[in-house]
Amino acid sequence: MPRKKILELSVDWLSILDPEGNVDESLEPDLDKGTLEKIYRTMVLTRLFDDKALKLQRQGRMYTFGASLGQEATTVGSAFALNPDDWFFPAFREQGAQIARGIPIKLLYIYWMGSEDAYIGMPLRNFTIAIPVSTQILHAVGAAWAAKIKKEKIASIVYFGDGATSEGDFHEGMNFAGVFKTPTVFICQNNQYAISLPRERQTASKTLAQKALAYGFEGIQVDGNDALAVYSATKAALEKARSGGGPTLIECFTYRLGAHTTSDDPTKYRQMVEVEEWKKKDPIKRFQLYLAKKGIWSQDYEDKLIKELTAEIEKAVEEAEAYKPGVENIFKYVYAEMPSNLKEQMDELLAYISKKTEG
Amino acid sequence: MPRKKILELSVDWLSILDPEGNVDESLEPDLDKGTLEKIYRTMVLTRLFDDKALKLQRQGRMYTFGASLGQEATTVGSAFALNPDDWFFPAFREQGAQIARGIPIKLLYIYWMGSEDAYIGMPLRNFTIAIPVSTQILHAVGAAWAAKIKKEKIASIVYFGDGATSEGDFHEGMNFAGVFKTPTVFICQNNQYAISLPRERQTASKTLAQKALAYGFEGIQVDGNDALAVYSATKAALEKARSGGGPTLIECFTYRLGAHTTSDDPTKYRQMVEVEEWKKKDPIKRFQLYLAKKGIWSQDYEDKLIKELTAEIEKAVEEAEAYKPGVENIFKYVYAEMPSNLKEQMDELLAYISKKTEG
Amino acid sequence: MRVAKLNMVQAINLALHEEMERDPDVIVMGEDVGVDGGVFRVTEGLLNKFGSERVIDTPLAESGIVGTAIGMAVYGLKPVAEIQFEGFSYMTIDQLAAHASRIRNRSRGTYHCPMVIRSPYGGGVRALEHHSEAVATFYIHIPGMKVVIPSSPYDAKGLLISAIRDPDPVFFFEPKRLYRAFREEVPEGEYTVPLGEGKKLTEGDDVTLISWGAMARVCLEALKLVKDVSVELIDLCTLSPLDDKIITESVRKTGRAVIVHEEPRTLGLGAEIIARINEKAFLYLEAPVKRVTGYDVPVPLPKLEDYYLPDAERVADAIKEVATF
Amino acid sequence: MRVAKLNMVQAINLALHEEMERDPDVIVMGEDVGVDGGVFRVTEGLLNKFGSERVIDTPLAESGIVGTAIGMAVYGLKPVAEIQFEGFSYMTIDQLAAHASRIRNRSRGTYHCPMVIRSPYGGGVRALEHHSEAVATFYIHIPGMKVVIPSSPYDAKGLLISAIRDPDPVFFFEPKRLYRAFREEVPEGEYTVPLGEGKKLTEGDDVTLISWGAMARVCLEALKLVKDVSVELIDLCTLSPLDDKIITESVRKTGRAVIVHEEPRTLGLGAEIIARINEKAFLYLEAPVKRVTGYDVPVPLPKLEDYYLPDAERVADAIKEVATF
Ligand SMILES: Cc1ncc(C[n+]2csc(CCOP(=O)(O)OP(=O)(O)O)c2C)c(N)n1
Ligand SMILES: Cc1ncc(C[n+]2csc(CCOP(=O)(O)OP(=O)(O)O)c2C)c(N)n1
Ligand SMILES: [Mg+2]
Ligand SMILES: [Mg+2]
Repeated sequence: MPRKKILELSVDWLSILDPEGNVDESLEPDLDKGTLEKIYRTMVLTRLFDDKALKLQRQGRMYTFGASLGQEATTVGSAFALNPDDWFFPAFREQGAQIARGIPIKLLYIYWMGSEDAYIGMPLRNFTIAIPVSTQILHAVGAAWAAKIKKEKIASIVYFGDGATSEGDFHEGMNFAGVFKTPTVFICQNNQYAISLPRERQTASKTLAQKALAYGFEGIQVDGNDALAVYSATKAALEKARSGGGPTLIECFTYRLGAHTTSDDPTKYRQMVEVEEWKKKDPIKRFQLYLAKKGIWSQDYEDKLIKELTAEIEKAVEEAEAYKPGVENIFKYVYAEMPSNLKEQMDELLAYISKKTEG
Repeated sequence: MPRKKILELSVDWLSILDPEGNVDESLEPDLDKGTLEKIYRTMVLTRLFDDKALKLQRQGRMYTFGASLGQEATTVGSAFALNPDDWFFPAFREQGAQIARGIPIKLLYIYWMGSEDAYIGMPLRNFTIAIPVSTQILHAVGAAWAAKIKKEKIASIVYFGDGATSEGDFHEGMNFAGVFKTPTVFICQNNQYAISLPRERQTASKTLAQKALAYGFEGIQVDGNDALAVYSATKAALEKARSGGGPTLIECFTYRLGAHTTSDDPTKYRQMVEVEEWKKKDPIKRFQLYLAKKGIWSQDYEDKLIKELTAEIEKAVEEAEAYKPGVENIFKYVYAEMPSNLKEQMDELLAYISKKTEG
Repeated sequence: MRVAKLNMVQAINLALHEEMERDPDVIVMGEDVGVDGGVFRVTEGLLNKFGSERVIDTPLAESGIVGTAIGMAVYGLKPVAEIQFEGFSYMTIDQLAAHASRIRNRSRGTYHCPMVIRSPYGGGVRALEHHSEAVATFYIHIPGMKVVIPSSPYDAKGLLISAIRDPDPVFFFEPKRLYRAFREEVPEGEYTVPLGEGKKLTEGDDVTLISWGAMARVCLEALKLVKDVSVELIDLCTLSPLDDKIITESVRKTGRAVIVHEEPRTLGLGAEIIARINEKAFLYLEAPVKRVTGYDVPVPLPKLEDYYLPDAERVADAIKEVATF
Repeated sequence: MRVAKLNMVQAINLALHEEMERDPDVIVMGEDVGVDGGVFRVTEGLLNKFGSERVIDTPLAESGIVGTAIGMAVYGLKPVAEIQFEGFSYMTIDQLAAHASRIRNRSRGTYHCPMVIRSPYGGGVRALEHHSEAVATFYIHIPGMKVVIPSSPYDAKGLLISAIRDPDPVFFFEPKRLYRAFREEVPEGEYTVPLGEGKKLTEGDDVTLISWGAMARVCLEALKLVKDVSVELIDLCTLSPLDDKIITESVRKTGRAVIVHEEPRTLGLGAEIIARINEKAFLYLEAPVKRVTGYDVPVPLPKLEDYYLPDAERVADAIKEVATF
C-alpha cells in the first residue's frame, strides 16, 4: 500500500448546561448544594469585582485592567476542580479563578492599582500574573514536572487565551508536557479575540483543541459558558494528570463581552450584534437558571448575595486604596541579598527623596 | 448531543520505490531519462561530497561538518521538484539540495572551510545556511508571503530536521503559513535523531506530519529514502502552493547513517544494528536498482560516473583551499555603509597586522 | 509644503502613510495594526488606504513577526513590523541577533535585510508590567543593527522615513510617554532626519547633557532649574551607530558631561558613552561623567514608577554637581 | 581531601556530581546532556549515576528548557539547565528577562527562582557560526540575574557550586576554549569560590588589567610580553553583580587600566567598567582606560576568527600604550 492513511485523530465537544439552564443529567457532575452555591457566588463576585474595577479605572483610581465579563464559567468552573495543593498559573484575565482559589480580592485590587506588594502574604501555589502572553505555560509545565520528579501527586493548571496559542512558548510547553507526561491541565480561554484579532485569523485550524494532537495528547473543546462542562472536563483532566495519565488541553469556547482592557475600544473591530448574541449565552444567567430549577436560587437570594458581595468589594477597595508601598521595596526584592550597586542606588534615591521632602 | 466528536483528521503515508528498486507504477512520476540520470548523479555527488568533507575534516583541512549520508533521496528528490525561481531555505544538512539547486560545490567547501565568502557569487534565491535550528522556517514563510503580496507565482521551500519541530519558530512559522496561506513547502528531514535524542523523545506525537493539522493544513509522511516519493510529494505540494492552495508539511522519514557532525560519536546513543537495518534501505542503492531495471544503470555507467564526479570534487577542493579571504571582509559587509566605529576598528586591526608583519 | 501641528502618534502615522504611498514595497505588519489601527492608534487609517495585503494583522507571535519580516525583506519588500510593547521585544532578539543583523555580512552582500521594527518604549504612562521598559541596550549591542529613538514629532517623522529607506535593519523605538505629550509643526511630504547623527537642543559651554527619547524632554525641563549653568543638550536620536563626533566635540568644549537615560544603569548606553568620552576626550575632562538613569531593578509597577524614572530635579542636581566638581 | 589534576570540563563535571549527590533537588537538563553526556562531555556519567528523572534529555527548545526550569525552580527544585551553545541563548532572553530575573521581586519574595543556566561561551575553537560568541552583555543588563564566567578549572568548580547554591538565577558561562586547554589541581569535595568577587591573578603597581574567562588566560600570556610594566591582573569571575571594590582599589593604586574582552566593543562589559572607574576613581586616572575587545561585527567564521579575538600581543600593546601615556 504505497499511499495509505496511517493515522486518524479526532476532537470532542462537551456541554452539559444549555443557555436555558437545562442540564444533561447523564453528564451532570455530582456537586452538593454548598459547592453549587459557592460556584455561583464566585462567578457573581468576579463580575462585581470587574465592574468595580472598571469604575475605579474610569475614575482614575486604578490603571489598565482587563475584565473577564462573560468568561466567568471558564475561570471559576475550572478553578473549582482544583485541589488546594495543585499549582495555579494564571495569565491576566483569571480573576475568577484567583477568587475561586481563595486569593483575597483586596490583594487583586492592590495589584491592579499598581503594586507588586499584592503578593506579600499571597496564599501559596498561586503563581504571579503573567503579562507576556503564553510565557507562563512553560512555568506550569515545569512545576508539574517538578511535582512528578518529587513524587508529589498534584497537578498544575495554566490559563491562557486563544491568542496565546500562536506563541512559541505555547508550543514548547505543550511539547514538553507531552514528552514528559507532566501532570498539567492547559485551559485555553478561547474568548474569540486577541485584542482585535478574531480567532479565525489567529490560526487556520478549525479548533484550538486539536492543537493537542500535535503533541500526542488529548484536546477537548468545551462550552466555556457552561460552568458544569468546564468543571467536569477540568476535574477529569486533573484526575488523569494526578494519576500519571499526562496532560490535557481544554479549549473553553467562550466570549469576552467587554473590552480587551480599559485601553481598548472593541467597536473598532466587532459588531454589537455579535456581542448581543453572546449575551444570550451568559454563563452566570445560565447557572442562575440551573440553580433556580434546583430550588436554590430566587430573587431574594440574589438580592442578599449582591448586597453581601458589594460590601465585601467596597471594603477591599478601601483597604487597597489605603495601602502605600515603601520606596525601598523597589530594591529590596531584586536579589536575596542586595548587591552594592543596588545599595548605592537605593541610598541615592532615598537621599534625593529626603532632600526633596525637606526642601 | 452534549458530548460529540466534532472533528476527524488523518495523515497519509507515501512511498513509490521499494528498497529493491521496484516501483509502484500507478504512482511513478513522469520523469524523462535525463532527469532520472541527473537525480542519480546528484545523489552520488552529494555522497562523494560528504565523504570528501569528512576526510578533509579528519586531516584538519576543514572544520565541523554535518554529513547527510542516507538522506540523499530526501534532499535531492525534493530539490529536483523546484523551479529555478522558487526560493530555497536550507538548514545545515542540505548539501544534496544545494547541489541540486546548482550551487557550485567549490562554494560549499569554501563555506565549510570557514569563510562567509562562499556567498560571493552564490546563485540567487538560494538562501544562506541556517545554523540555529528552525529559525529559517520563518524566513521561508516570509519570503513566500512576499511572493504572494507581489503576485509572483513562486513557492518557497524550507528544510529542517525532526528536532527542529520542537522549537517555537517552527510553530510560529507553520501558524503564519496556515493563516496567510503562504506558498511554502515544509520539508522535515526526520532522520530519527537530533544529535543524540531519538525522535520518540523529541515529541509524543506519532508522526511529525500530523503537526500540520494544528495549523489547518495538510501534512504527509513520505518514505524519505525513496527519491521518487519525495519528488512526487514535493512537486504536488509546490504546485498546490504556487496555485494558491497554501502550505504543506512533508515529513520525510529517513535516517542519518553517519554521525551528527564530525564532533559527534553516535555509538554513545545508538546501536550499530539499527544503522545496519537502515543501510539496507539506502536511498542511492535503491535508485540505482530502479535505474538498472530501466536499463540506464550498469557497472560501467557507475565507474564512469564516479570517476567524473571524483575529479569534479578534487578540483573544487583545490580551488576552495586556494581561496584566501581579505581581512577587511570582517568589517565591509556589516552595514551597507561602514559607520565610524567600524572604520576605526578596522584601521586598528589593519595597523596591528601591518605592525606584526613588519615586526 | 503644508505644515500641521501634530503629536508624535500623528507624525509617525503620517510618515507611514507617505512612505507606503511612495513605495509599494513598504508594508506594515504586527499585532492589531490593521483593523484596530494599533493599540496606540499609530497605524490608524493604513488598512483602509492600503488594504490587507500591505497592512497585516498578524497572529500573536513576536518571533514570528520579525522572522517572517526578515524573509519578506530578503525577498524585496520593506516591512515595518510593530512589536506592540517593548517588553515583548525580548522574543525578537534571537531573530534579530542571529539573522536580521547578519544577513548582509553572512551572505557577503548577496542578501540584505531592509526592515524596521517599531515599538513603543519606556515608562511614564502608568502601565502594566513589561509596558514601561527601556530596552535599547539589547539592540545596540547587536552588530549590524541600527537603533533609533526620536524625541519629538518632527524628528519622529523624519527619522522613521530614514529608517524605512535604510538598507539595513533598524529598531525604531517610540517613547510612548511622548506619543501625545505635545504637538509641533510637522511638514507634510518628504523630509528626512538622517540616521547616525545627534542634534543639539541647546548650545552651551559648561556642561554637556546627553540624552534621547522622553528623557531628552526631561532634560529640557531640567534646564529651567539650572539657569546659571550653560548646558549643551544633545539629543542622540540614533543610539546605534553612535554619533561619537557630536559627543566628543561637545565634551572637549565643556569638559563635563551628564548622561540621562531610562535604562537600568548597568550597561545602559550611558556606559558606552562614558567609554567613548574616555577614549576620545579624556584629557579634556574636568569632572567624572555623571549618569542619571533608571536603577538596576525591574521597572516598578505604577505606584512606585515615578521614583524609578529620572526627573527634571534629579537631572538638575546632577548638572549642578558636575558643574561645580 | 583528595586533589586531582583536572581540566575545566572535568572540574565542572565533578561539581555537578558532587552537588547532585549532596542535594536531591539539584537536577540537570538540556539538549543531549543525558545519554550523550553533553556535546562537550561536561555532563558525562550523570545519567548513569542519578537516573533520567534528574538528568533530563530535553527536546530541542531553548525557551522551553529555561521556561520549564523556571517552573521547577519555583516549585522547589534547583535546575541546572544547559544551553548547548551561547549563540542559542538569545532564545532564552525572554524567559530570563521577563521571568526568572523578576520572580522574586514581582512576588515580593513569595517565590524565587534558584536556577543555573550553563552554556559554553566564546571563540577560539574554530566552530560554526553562532558557536563562538561572547554574549554576556545581554544577561548582565538584566536586573535580577547574576552572570559568572570562570577562567580556570579550580574556579569553575568552586563558582559553579556557589551558583547552584545561590538563591537567585545565575547564568554560568564556560569559556569553551579553556575546556581542555590546561589542567590544574582541583580538590574533590566541597569548596566554593564566592560569587560577586573578582580575584587578582597578579599584583602590580603600574597598570590594572581587567578580564575574565578565556581572555584572562590571554592576559596572563600578555604579561610575558611586558616584563617591564608592573601589571595587576584582575579576573572578575562574576560579571554581575560587578565587583566594584577590587576594580576601584586597584585603579586608585595604578591610575591606569586596560580591559580585555571577547564581546563586541560597544556595550561590552568594558564600557560599564570604564563608567564605574569614571565614577569611583576619576581623580586617580592618569590615562584613558583602554579597551581591547572583539569588534562591532558578527564573529567571523574560522578563517578570519583569529583577527577578531584579542590576542596576547594586542593586549601587550595596550598595556604599553597605557603605561606610557
Ligand atoms: C508576548 C506578548 N505580546 C503581546 C502582548 C500584548 N497583548 C496583551 S493581551 C493580548 C491579546 C491576548 O489574546 P488572548 O491570548 O486571546 O487573551 P485574551 O486577552 O483574549 O484574554 C496582547 C496582544 C502581550 N501581553 N504579550
Ligand atoms: C537553536 C539551536 N539549538 C541547538 C543547536 C545545536 N544543534 C545543532 S544540530 C542539533 C540537532 C538538530 O536536530 P534535527 O533538527 O533533527 O536535525 P539533524 O541534525 O538531525 O539534521 C542541535 C541540537 C542549534 N544549532 N540551534
Ligand atoms: Mg482571547
Ligand atoms: Mg534529525
